[in-house]
Formats: sequence, structure tokens, C-alpha cells
Amino acid sequence: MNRLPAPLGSRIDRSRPIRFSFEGKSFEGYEGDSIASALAASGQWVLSRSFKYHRPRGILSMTGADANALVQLPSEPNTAAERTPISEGLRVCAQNVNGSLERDRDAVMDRFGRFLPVGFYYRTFMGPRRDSWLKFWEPMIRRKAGLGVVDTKAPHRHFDKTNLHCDLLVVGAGPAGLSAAIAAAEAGADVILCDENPEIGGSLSYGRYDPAVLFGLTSRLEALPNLRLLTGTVCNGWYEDNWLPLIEGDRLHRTRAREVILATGAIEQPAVFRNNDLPGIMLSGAAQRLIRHYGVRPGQSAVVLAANDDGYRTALDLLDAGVSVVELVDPRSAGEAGPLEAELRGRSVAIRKDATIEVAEGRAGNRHLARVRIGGSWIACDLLTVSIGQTPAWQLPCQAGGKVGYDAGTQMMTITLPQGPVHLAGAVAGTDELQDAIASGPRAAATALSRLGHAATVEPPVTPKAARPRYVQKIVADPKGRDFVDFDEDLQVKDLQNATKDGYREIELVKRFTTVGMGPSQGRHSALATARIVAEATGRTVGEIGITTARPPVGPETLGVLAGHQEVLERRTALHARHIALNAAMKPVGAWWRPYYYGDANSAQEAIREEILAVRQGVGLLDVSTLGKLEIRGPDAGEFLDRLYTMAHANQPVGRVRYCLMLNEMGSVIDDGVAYRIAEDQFYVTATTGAVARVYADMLFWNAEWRLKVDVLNLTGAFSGLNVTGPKARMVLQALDSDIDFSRDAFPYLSGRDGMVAGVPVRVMRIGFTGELSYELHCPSSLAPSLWDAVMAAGRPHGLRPYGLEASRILRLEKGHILIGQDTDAITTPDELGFGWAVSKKKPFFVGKRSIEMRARLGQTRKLVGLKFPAGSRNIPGESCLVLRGGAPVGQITSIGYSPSLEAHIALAYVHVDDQAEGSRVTVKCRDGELLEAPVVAHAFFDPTNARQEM
Amino acid sequence: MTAGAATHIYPFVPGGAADGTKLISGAVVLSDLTGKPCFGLKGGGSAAWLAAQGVPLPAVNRIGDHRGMRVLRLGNEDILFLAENAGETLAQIKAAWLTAVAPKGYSSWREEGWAWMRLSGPRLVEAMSGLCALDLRPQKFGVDDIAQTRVGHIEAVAFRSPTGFDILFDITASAYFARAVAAVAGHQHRGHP
Amino acid sequence: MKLLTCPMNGPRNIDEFQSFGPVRARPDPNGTADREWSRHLFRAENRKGIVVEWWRHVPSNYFFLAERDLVSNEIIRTFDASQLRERA
Amino acid sequence: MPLRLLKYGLSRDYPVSGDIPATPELKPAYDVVIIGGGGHGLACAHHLAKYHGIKSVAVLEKGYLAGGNTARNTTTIRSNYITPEGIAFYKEGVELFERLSQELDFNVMFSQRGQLTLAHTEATMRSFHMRAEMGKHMGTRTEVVDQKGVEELCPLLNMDYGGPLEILGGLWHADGGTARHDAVAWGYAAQASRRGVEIHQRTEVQGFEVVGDRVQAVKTNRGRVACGQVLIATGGMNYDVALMAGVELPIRCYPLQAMVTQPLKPWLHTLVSSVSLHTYLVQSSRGEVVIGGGSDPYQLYSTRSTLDMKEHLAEGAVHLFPFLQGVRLLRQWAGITDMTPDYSPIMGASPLANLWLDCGWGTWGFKATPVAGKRMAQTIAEGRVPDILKPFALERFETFRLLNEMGATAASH
Repeated sequence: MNRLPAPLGSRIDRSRPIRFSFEGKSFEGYEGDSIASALAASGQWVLSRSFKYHRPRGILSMTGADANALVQLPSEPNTAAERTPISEGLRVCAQNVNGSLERDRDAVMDRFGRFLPVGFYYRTFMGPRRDSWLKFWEPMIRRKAGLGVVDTKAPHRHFDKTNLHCDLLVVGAGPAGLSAAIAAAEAGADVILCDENPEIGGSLSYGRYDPAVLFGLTSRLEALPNLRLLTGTVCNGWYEDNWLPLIEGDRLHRTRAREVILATGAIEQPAVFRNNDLPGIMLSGAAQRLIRHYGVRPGQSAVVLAANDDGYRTALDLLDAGVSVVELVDPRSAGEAGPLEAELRGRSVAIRKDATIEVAEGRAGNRHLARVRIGGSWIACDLLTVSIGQTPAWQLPCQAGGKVGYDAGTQMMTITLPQGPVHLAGAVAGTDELQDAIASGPRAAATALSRLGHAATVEPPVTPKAARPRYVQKIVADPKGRDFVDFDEDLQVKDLQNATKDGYREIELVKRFTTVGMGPSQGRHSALATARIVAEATGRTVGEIGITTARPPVGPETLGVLAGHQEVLERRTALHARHIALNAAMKPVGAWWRPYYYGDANSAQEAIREEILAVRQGVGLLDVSTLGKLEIRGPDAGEFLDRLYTMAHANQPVGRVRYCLMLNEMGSVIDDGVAYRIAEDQFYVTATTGAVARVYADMLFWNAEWRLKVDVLNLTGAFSGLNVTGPKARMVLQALDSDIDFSRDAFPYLSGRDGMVAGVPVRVMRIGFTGELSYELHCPSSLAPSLWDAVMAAGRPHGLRPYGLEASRILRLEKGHILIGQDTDAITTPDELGFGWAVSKKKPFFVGKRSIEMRARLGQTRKLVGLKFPAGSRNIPGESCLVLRGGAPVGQITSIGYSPSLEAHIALAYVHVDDQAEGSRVTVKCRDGELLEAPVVAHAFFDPTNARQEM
Repeated sequence: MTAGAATHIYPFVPGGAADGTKLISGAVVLSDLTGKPCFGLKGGGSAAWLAAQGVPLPAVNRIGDHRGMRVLRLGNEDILFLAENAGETLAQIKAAWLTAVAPKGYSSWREEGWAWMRLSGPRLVEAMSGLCALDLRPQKFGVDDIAQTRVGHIEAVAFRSPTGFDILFDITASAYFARAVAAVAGHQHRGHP
Repeated sequence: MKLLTCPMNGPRNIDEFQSFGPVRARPDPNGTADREWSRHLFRAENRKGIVVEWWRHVPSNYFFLAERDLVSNEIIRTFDASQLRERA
Repeated sequence: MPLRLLKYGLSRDYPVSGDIPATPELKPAYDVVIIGGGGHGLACAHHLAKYHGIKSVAVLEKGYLAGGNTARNTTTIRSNYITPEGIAFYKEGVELFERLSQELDFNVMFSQRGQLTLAHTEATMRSFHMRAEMGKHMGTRTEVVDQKGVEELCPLLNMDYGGPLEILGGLWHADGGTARHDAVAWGYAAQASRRGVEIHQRTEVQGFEVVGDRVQAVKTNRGRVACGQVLIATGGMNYDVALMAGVELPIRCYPLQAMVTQPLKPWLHTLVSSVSLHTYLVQSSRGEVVIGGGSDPYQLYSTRSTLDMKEHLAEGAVHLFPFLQGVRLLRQWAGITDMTPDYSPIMGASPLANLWLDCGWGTWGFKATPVAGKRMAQTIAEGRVPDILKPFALERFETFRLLNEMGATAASH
């Protein structure tokens, strides 16, 4: 056991042991342990195998950033072992292993490495045959591809989203972020402070600092009710107008902040040398986190690579943790010894300057670090902590418009943000001394506060003390390789150099060709080294090379948390319950539920046929409430419709109903309906179910330009519609208590009446979609059920039958009525439909007029006609079957169905304009390829003289 | 037009379109006020006529009070009366309007087109933050403010009521809305037991 | 989520709005040759720089205008349609 | 193991192929100047040099090679369009992809695993039948499948949604596939430059010298270049570049976003897209699942990503495959698409005699890289537009002979 005594182990609760398994072996850890810390405590350092060479890999940073420490959970691939807490019975497995973690058959890839240089797959796997890639090589590569395994049986999880708002969002609760948030909140701002870690403090929580500092900040923080603290919450991106996703477990807080302070800290960088990826080699921050957060001893005997004070502090931490520090190696030239160095010497730690790690070697199978070579001599050790420098955490700042630069003087990566609502504090702004970081917080807060209108004095940013140039490791390719730059993608120094030799010299090309930075860590540990290598190889400066664009998200985020949970929108007519009671087969049409037919599924065809016959021979009742219903009111109402529709409406008499056809500016048909003039200044207009939302919006848009004196009201939900249709429709209505005279003379075809029916205020229109005598009753929706009941009762003696959408479609087809969107497409003109009758020749203007005139001049190519397929035809084409002329497609069938009334299959179809004459024969290609000849017939297959609907 | 003998059936009453859909209660409470007295005018002449009746009109997107009714100004010519406890007053205005001669605006039929629901309960704030993206913090959104926005992913009008938030939306989406609120409340509950 | 400030409803998430595209000149249909008319139908205001475009605030069905930079996506100002005619 | 690998293994040093020569000095004149160093421009250069013997060719790229939509698209290759003209063109494109690795001696990893487009409404099913009938007639492998067929082709799809999200059926396009987008561009670049084509990176066209109806020269940040013929193939910048030559194209620019998950062991073997959900998914040979959808809702020349689009795409993906809830997203990005009024490209002549257009590629440009390159090269070399390109002429917007592909793209570019 590598456990250290309390107080080390701030995150774990030793009174709560937890049992879990890794690779089938059972392990024990404590509540608060991460998978990686619990395994490390038990001496299990290897966590996974690498992407390409299947080398053993373990803890690198303890931040959960990279692929080395990704493990497989039963229902969650690619889980960060360094961050994910253990739980009782959790089953954890290693990823990307062929066999087991211990015995990975693909470990042999490490030997074949020289056969697999960068980009090799672009130059190979092509032969011998043209389809060899698809048939042989790709399947083989796909088997090797990927990391974790997705559980296709994963149980459903609940995710949700909330919306947060604040004056100031501070990202990162390290020394800088804490002091910034506190300063702003103490000034009265409404502040949210988030940090991905379970505790506040950042480096103060694991670094070698005076505990009083964190204690002081914490006590001030707790006194502030207007500061909302969200720990365990990742700010995973910055989007336009300060819109930031804060991810707290399975919850996404979509957060709008007026001002943002990014105190996201810095990212420690690994050193590049042969076998720098061995388990046991870790960043010094990882060792400190293991010690202070989890009370885990990171090794027995350590070599410390230190090119800065953090490295020296780590050495002291290791000593305190009972790790013997064999040697501290400082690659910097000997300078004046700081207090830390003195303290270390005082504790008899050998310190070697001007030297560095040249190569490391591992135990059998590279399963753990065994020794390192320094200045030609080998030193045995099982731990190497690396502290040679860091980069500011550039991801969020860059998404917020920050530009990454490189200060050749201090050898530092720098970030500059444009003037605006986003500010930097702490290490991300370049500070590396604790006091500088703490001081930078209030400074950033002051800037934000003044922008928020608080009286705050903005101090000029003082340049941080640490002007001393950073150490820069000189990167030279090891002749034997395995000097990794990108651990995720198994990329070595020579791979990047070779890419530039092949001409991939731009950093984005290097990235795409080598895939450097494209793995789970998204370049956190490779970007700077890559820039330096490419700069070296192409004779440019690191500044010129730069780094690749930092795209969101900052860290991996589950699709579940992004998707959240959303109920599926459904709309119901006021008669929904009535249909259910009548055993209707309800189906969705857009968001609406509509009855397709009434009855059981097994007798559907029978039911539909009976419904059709009921309408043709008796009377039927259809719920048409989903129809769009618009009311146009105002002195200019007539003029408004004149401009929008193709027919004349200004001169339409009150009490009359007119068909209306709407075109877009291109002259294409986009909707149709009827307009009932209720009063001089009031029209009641219907639109098709699917189009009404757009039609309504378009009306408002046009009038935003025209500014006519009209008001457009969408009554689609407010009013319901009942279509009573069939030869006996009049008898049914006359049997109802009403002040409307339904007689033919008093209430002729294409007229409308207002009145009361069965105590319900109604707007009745005589229109015919079915081709039968029809009265369409519209009424306020809350009264529709009453009206429905009354009509059903009055209709019973006449055999009235409610009918559904299926019957309705056949009925309209028999009558040759078109359905917009089915019988029309995006370029259909009225001429193509033979709707010349519906287009006013007198009106000076209506939308689309100019275009249809021009398109008529350019020449019409197709025409919508009726086709009839005699009963007993062996093969019947389906919808969308092609109409051919000389073997070439000239049109297609838009609607087809069997007409019980005509006892034949009838269709609407586009044919070549020269074939439009009745009697001419066209060729239709059936689904199975058979060619059929069919005669062109009139649109209105049924009752061409309209005697029935106008009776 | 008057209703006479026929009975009004709203989505959540027996026989209504949302019949069988449960209204959530507990930490979050959703109640249905759709049947309560409500009447609105929209279109040219509406504001002038109401002003002439002595109805004080608030600014657009603000709420005024008139003899126990809440007067919502949804647009220059779009005014809505909600008379939860002042049915008579509303009936008088409605009667006056019906008999008046134009110009007098036009009915906006909100009493038929909109569901009127009330969200309340101890977890109201969390629930609203899950349903609506708008900044509804008290200092940003007062008692007389109107938000024409999106609630539960559908267009809605939201404003404060003594016990929580009142929400007006497309009546045909009533069943969906009840489910959406229940789902959000459920998540809230799961999220913070 | 980008913010768009509706002159009537104030700043809102842009998903509350529907874009109706740049304001377009409307040539006299009857005084325009076919070729020019087609050009009018299909030409697109797509120059890099600032466009004036129609927006609809969907929940309130209020139409207004916005000046927006097609490159930076910055919204310079939003205003009621009446002001456009005043300028014209 | 292929011999190439042995070659790598046995050679002491890395065998340099030098795919992309460093940018040379700009000459004062070229027979052909191609504006845009993306897939289309490079493919055209390759065909000019290899099949038409035109070697004095300069490809001018404002940024780095293939850094625009070539690098940003989601690599869908298909020919299941609606118009016969469109299908004929894209069919040739698919056929060229089938031979492309050999043509370029560069593995573009053309993976023809088929595309399954899902319908959740009857209207969509109707449009699928239209595409299937036309596709069959034109000789492509395109067919409508029912619910059972969908389940057989993609057993992991969630078929349990009732209501509006229920999957009613699909359009199965066996010819559909993907390829490694960068490899396509690099392969063309390597071949073209080996035949003498000059590729000039970081060379931005800033204007045109137009005399009469001809372009005399293009002005760049690196100087003036006289030209015999000029091709505009600049993807999202087409409108802008053409405008510099005084040509106003009927094009609007919209961002198109996409995203990719962490690498997973392969589980998704076909391209799957849903029209109603505006979402499509495909798993690369790296194991990453690429997820894309529709364009942004308003015009913009920016490649910024949005959270709302990411949420929307994730919603769609989880609707289709609920078990993806626990899968992690790695990266999102965007490209700028140049959309035409009829969703078909504009290829061929411009109002200027020696200026040629390869524009209006909207969201469907990648799949046309080889065929557009081949046919535009033929056009430039022969000085006349081949029949297969004629329907795509700019004039169609004056003669109203639109190639209506609206709806064909839906959620599968």
C-alpha cells in the first residue's frame, strides 16, 4: 500500500472503504478516490495501452486531460481515470488492448514501429485490387481503430439543462480566480465562481503553500451571499456574447455572464526524451496531487527533473511523503542558489545542474520506469517527476478571441485578449508567483466592475516579477525514437520532422498529416513542443508557427449532457378526446395528431372504404381543425389579400367565399385555401396545415414592408373546423337547432354564413374538397366538442360517419384536388397545374405575378394531369414513379390511389406539356421498372360537372 | 357571438384535448386557469376604444390594473384582460365592446387560442430556469413586466403572479406543455434530492 | 447563444428570432425587363460588410430591422421599420 | 503486409515523398491561374497537367493548402440527388472516387459503405421515392427501404419512437461513402506539382485587371500575375472573389457546423442521416464519430462554432442512438458554405471570356472534387463547356431553368 497518513489525502474519507475492480482484479480504495489514485495506492500504475504502439501508459498529469489515463466503464468509454471517482462495485477495464492490459497481443506493434512511419497509411493499403482498401485493409484497420467500446445496451440516463445569469462569471477557483470573485462580490456584483475540481483552491489545494492563504480566502468567500460557488463544474467553452456552458455532472447550466474572468491557470509540459512515456514518469503536479489530494505515495525512490521552483517544491513534498529523492536534475546553468535549493541540500538531496534526462528505461515490457540516464550515468528510480515549464491554458481565452503569441525574450507563450467583456487573471495571464496571481485577481475584477458600472478604480496591470526567462528544452530526435511529443497519438519527434520534409510545413497541415494534437488532450501537452519542432525544422520562429486553432469544447463532454432531455412537441385538436372515444387510429401529421380512420388496424382498409362510401352516398364528418385559420382585419384587408393571393378579393362581396392561391416571388405555388369575407374589413382565410406557420409569418413580413392598415390574427388553435359532407349533409344541418338557412338558394355554393348551430357560434362555409355537398363549420375551440356531439346526434338517422385522413385523401383525389407540397414542388407554377382560372388577369400586382408572366414567356415544360389505370392492371405504379418521354424523365406521379367510386386506380402526374391533352397516352415507369401506357384524363375524375358539390 | 346552451370544454377538463394528462404538483405545481375570464382586443382601433372606455393602458410589455383585472399590453394594438377574480367587470367591458360600433378593434380570441397556466411551488425558480432562458431574477424582471418569449421550447407569454409565474401559450400544445413541465421538475428533483 | 436586441422586447437569445434576410430594393415589376427581373429574384446581398436585414421576434411576431456585420457577426443596431422609411 | 511498408521498414531514413513543394517565386504569367488551393482547384490543376498537357498552371491559395471547406467538410460522397442532371454529374463523381487512390497513388481511403437516410414523415418518404426512382433510372444504387429494411441495415437505430419521431423508412444508397478529405487534396497536390503545377500558399488574390471582356491579370499580395485563363474555386469566398472581377453571383454564405466524438471501437458501419432531425452520423476509420447537420439559420462569413448547434446535433444523435448519451465529444468546427437559390452548383462560363466558375458548392462540394476538377479542366483546355456541365450554367437563373435540388441535401451533404 502506498497510502500516506492524514492530513495528506484531503479528498478521501478513510472511514469509507470502497471496493471496485480493474481488469477483473478487485481493488480497494476510499470514498473520494479517483480510479487512478485508488489503483496507484495499490501499486497498479499501468492504466491503458497507447493508441498506435500499444505501450503501457499510466498517470501523467492527474488532471484527466490525456488519453494515457482513459479507461472503460461498462456504459462509458474513454473515461478519465484521473478524475472519475470510484464507487462500490464499479467495473473498470483498460482500453485499446488486444487481450489484456498485462498481455496485449498488439504490443508487438511497438517493434514494427519503423514500418509505420508518419502518414504511412496514405502511401499503402491500396492494392492489389481496386477495392482492396474497402474489402481488406480498411476492415483490418477499423478493427485496430478507436479506443473505448460503446455500450449499445447502455441504460437511459437523465440529463437536464438550466439557464443561469450573472454579472460576472469567474472560471477557475485557484488563487487568482478566488481573489477575483471575492473582490467583485464584495463590491456588490452578482458573481458565479466555477471550478472543475471538487474543492476550491486550485494549486493551493495540492501545491506546497502556506495553508493560511487558502484559509483566508475561503473565510472571505463564505461571507458572500451574492457569490454562487459551483465546484465540480467545468466551464467547457466560450461562445458569442459571453454564453458559456457550465457542466455540473449530468446537468448543463447554459450561462449568460455580462463579464467573464478566466483564471484557468497553466498546463505543465512534459519533457521530450526516449521512453518519456513510461509509467512512473509524471508531471510534478501529478505527484503533488497524489500526495495531498489522495494521500498516495507516487513512488519509492525518485529523480526530480526541475527547471523551476515548482520542481524544487515537489522534491521537498516527496521527501515529506517518505520518498527518497535520489537526485534533483536542473537543466539550467548553475546560478545563485535559492532558498529552496538550500533547504533541499540541507536535507542532503544531491542536486545536479546543467544536466537533464537523456533517456529512460523501463522494466520488462516497459511496464514501469526502472532507470534514467543523466550525463551518461544510469540512475535507478521508480519515479521521475518532470517540471520543466508550462503553457497558459489557452483554450478558453482563444475561443473568446484571444491571440496566442510567443515572447522570445522570456521564452513564454503569451495570450492577448481584445478589449471587451472577457479578462484574464493568474497563470493564464503569465503570472507564476503566488503573490502575483493573488494580486492579478482584484485587478481583473476592477476592470470588469467598472464595465458593469460599479465605481471601481482600475489599477494598471503591473508586469509580473517573473521576468526571468523560462527554461526551454532543446528538442533533438533520439536516433532510436520513442521520444514522444504527443502521447495520445504516439507521435515522436522524427514524425513531426518528417512531416515537414514531405512539405507539410504549416502547423495546421502538420496537425492534419500527423494527427498531432487531435487526440483527447487536444494538444495540451504537445502544442508548444510541436511549434518548437516545426519552427526548428522549417527555419522559422515559434511565434511565426503558432499553435492550431483551439476549438470548443475545452475538455470532452458527453453527448447526453449536450442533448439534455426534451419532450417531443405534440399538438391536439379540441376534438382529440372525441376521436379517441371513437377508436380512431391517430397518427402524427407534423406535430398534430389526426385520425387516419376510425376502427381497428386489422380492418383498416374496410373502414377506409366504408368511410369513403359514407361520404359519397350518405354523409361524413371530418375534423379539419388542423387547417390554418387566419383573420385579416382592417380597412385595407381586401387590398392586402389582393396583393398576396392570385384571385381578386377587394371586390369580393361580403358573405362570399373564394379560393385563394399563394405564390412566392419566383411565381411558384406555395399555398392555397379559401377566403370568406365576413365583413367589409374582415376576412377569414384558411391555409394548409403544414404551411400556415410560414404563411402567417410571410403575411406579417409583407405587411412590414407594405404597411397597409390590416391586422393579421392566427386563429388556428382558437377555432376548430368540422366538415359535414355528402349528399345528406344538408339534411343533417337542417336537423340542427340553428338560425342559418342551409337551403340551396339561401346558402349557395362558395358562400359563407355566421350564426348559431346547436347553441354554438359558427362560421359556415360551403366549399367542396370531397366533391360532395359540403358545409364546413368553424367555431371557437372550447365549443367544438359540443358542436361535434350535436352534429353526430343529428347525423345518426342519416348514417353520418366520422371519417379520417386516409378517406379524405382518396376523396380529394377522386375530385382531382391538389395537395400543396405533394402535387406541387418548389418550382410549380399555376399554369403547370392548369390553374389559369385562379389567376386574376386584371390585378396590376400580386406576389409572383411578374414571375409567372415571364416564366410563361420562357416556355412551360410540364403539366399536371390526371391518369387512369384500368381496374385489373397487373402492375400499378406508386407515388413518384417517373413519366418518361423518349426514354427521358419528364415528370412523375404525385398522387395515386384506388378509387372505390370509379373502381380504378387514378393518379395525378406531371407529363410533358405536349402530352397534356386528354386522350394522349404517356409512359409510366413502375417501381419494378416495367413501362406502362396510361391515358391522360381530366383532373376532376369524379363528377366533372360539379353537380354534386353545388347541389 | 354568445355561447348559449353549449358547454365550454378546455383541454384539462373531462373530454378535453389533454384529458388524462396529469398536472404536476409537489415541489413544482402547475395549475390550469384556462377557463377563467379572459378577453382581448387586437388590431387597429383597439387601444383608442379601450382608452375611451376609461381603461388605463400600460406601456407595451407592461401590466396594468383596472378594477381588479390585469391589463396586459402585448403590443400597441394588442391588449389582453385577465379577470381571474373580476368576471363581472370583464363581462361589462365585453358587452360594451360587442354592442359598440366600429372602430373598436377586433377580438383577439385569446380566451380560445391560449392556455393560461400557473407555475408555483418551492422549486419554482429552478423549474423556471429549466424552462425559460430569460433572465428572470427579481432585479431584472418585476411584477408588472411581461416576457413574450419561449417557455418549454414553445412561444409563450410569461409574467409574475402572487404565487409564481403565469404562462400563456398555444392551447393545442397543452398536453405537451404539462409533460414538459413535469419532465423539468422531475430532473430538478433528481438533480438535487 | 448570440444576443439580439429586439426594439420591442429587449435583448433576447437569437433563437427567439427568425431571419428574413437583407432588405431588398423592389423594382417596379411592370417596368423591369425579364433579365433584370430574374436578377432581382436571385441576386443575393452577400457582400462582406454591414447589411440591413429583416428579423422577426417569433413570440411577439414583431418585425424589425438590424444592421449586422456579415464577417464579425456584430450587430451594430436594431430599429423599427418606420425609421427605415424615414431614412429613405 | 504491402511492400511499401517493407520499404519504410528497411530504409535507414524516412523516405521523403515531398508531396507539397515549398511555395516558389511567383512568375509574371501563367497559362492558367487557379484561384483556390482546395480540393477542386488542385483536382483541376492535376487534370490540366496530366490529361491536357497544360503545365503552366499556378494554384493560388490565400492560406494553407486545402485549409477551407476541403478540411472542414464531413466527407460524404453520394449521388442520390433528385434531378437527372445532378445525378448524372455526381454519379461520375462517385465513379472517379472509386479509382482515385490508384489515380493519385495516394490512399484517399474511399470507404463505400453506403448511406442510409431516414424518413420520419410521409412527405419525406415521398421525396425518397422520387430520389429512388430517378436514381434507379439514372443507374445509381438507390432504393427505398421500409422499417424492417432500416433495422437490417442499421440494427442499432432506435426504432421505438412513436409519434412524430418514429422512423417510417429510409433511402438506401449503396454507392454512398466517405473518403479522407485531406488525402484527396494532398494527393492531387502531389500529382499536380510533380507535373510542374506551381502551388502558391499564403498567396491572396486582391483584385483583377479586366480589359474588355477578359481578365488580363490577377493582383495578389505577392504581386501581379498575367493569365491566359482563370478559374475561381474558392469555396466560401466565391462570391467575394467573383465580385472583385465584377461578377455578381447568386450566392449567400452560411456557416455549416460539425463535430466529432472521441475515438471508439467501430460500431457504425454506414452513413446514417435523418431529414427531420437535421442530423447525420458517420464513423471514421480512426473510430471517431463525425456528426453534422444543417447550415446556420442566417448569413455569415464566420467559422465560429455555436453551442446551440452543438446541442441540436447532440439531440439528434441521441434520438437516433440513445446509447450515445455517455459518449464524449472531442471537437466542433465550422466552414462557410456558398449556397445557391436552387441548391445546385454553378459551373462553367462567366460574363468574362476567360474567367471560369466552379462555385456555389454550398454543403455538397467535397463529393464533387474529382468530377468538378476533371470537367472544369476539360472546359478550360477546350474552351467550351461539356454537355454534362451545361445545366449548371450561371445563365440558368435568367432563363429560369433551375436545377431544383432543394430537399435533396436535407441533412446529408
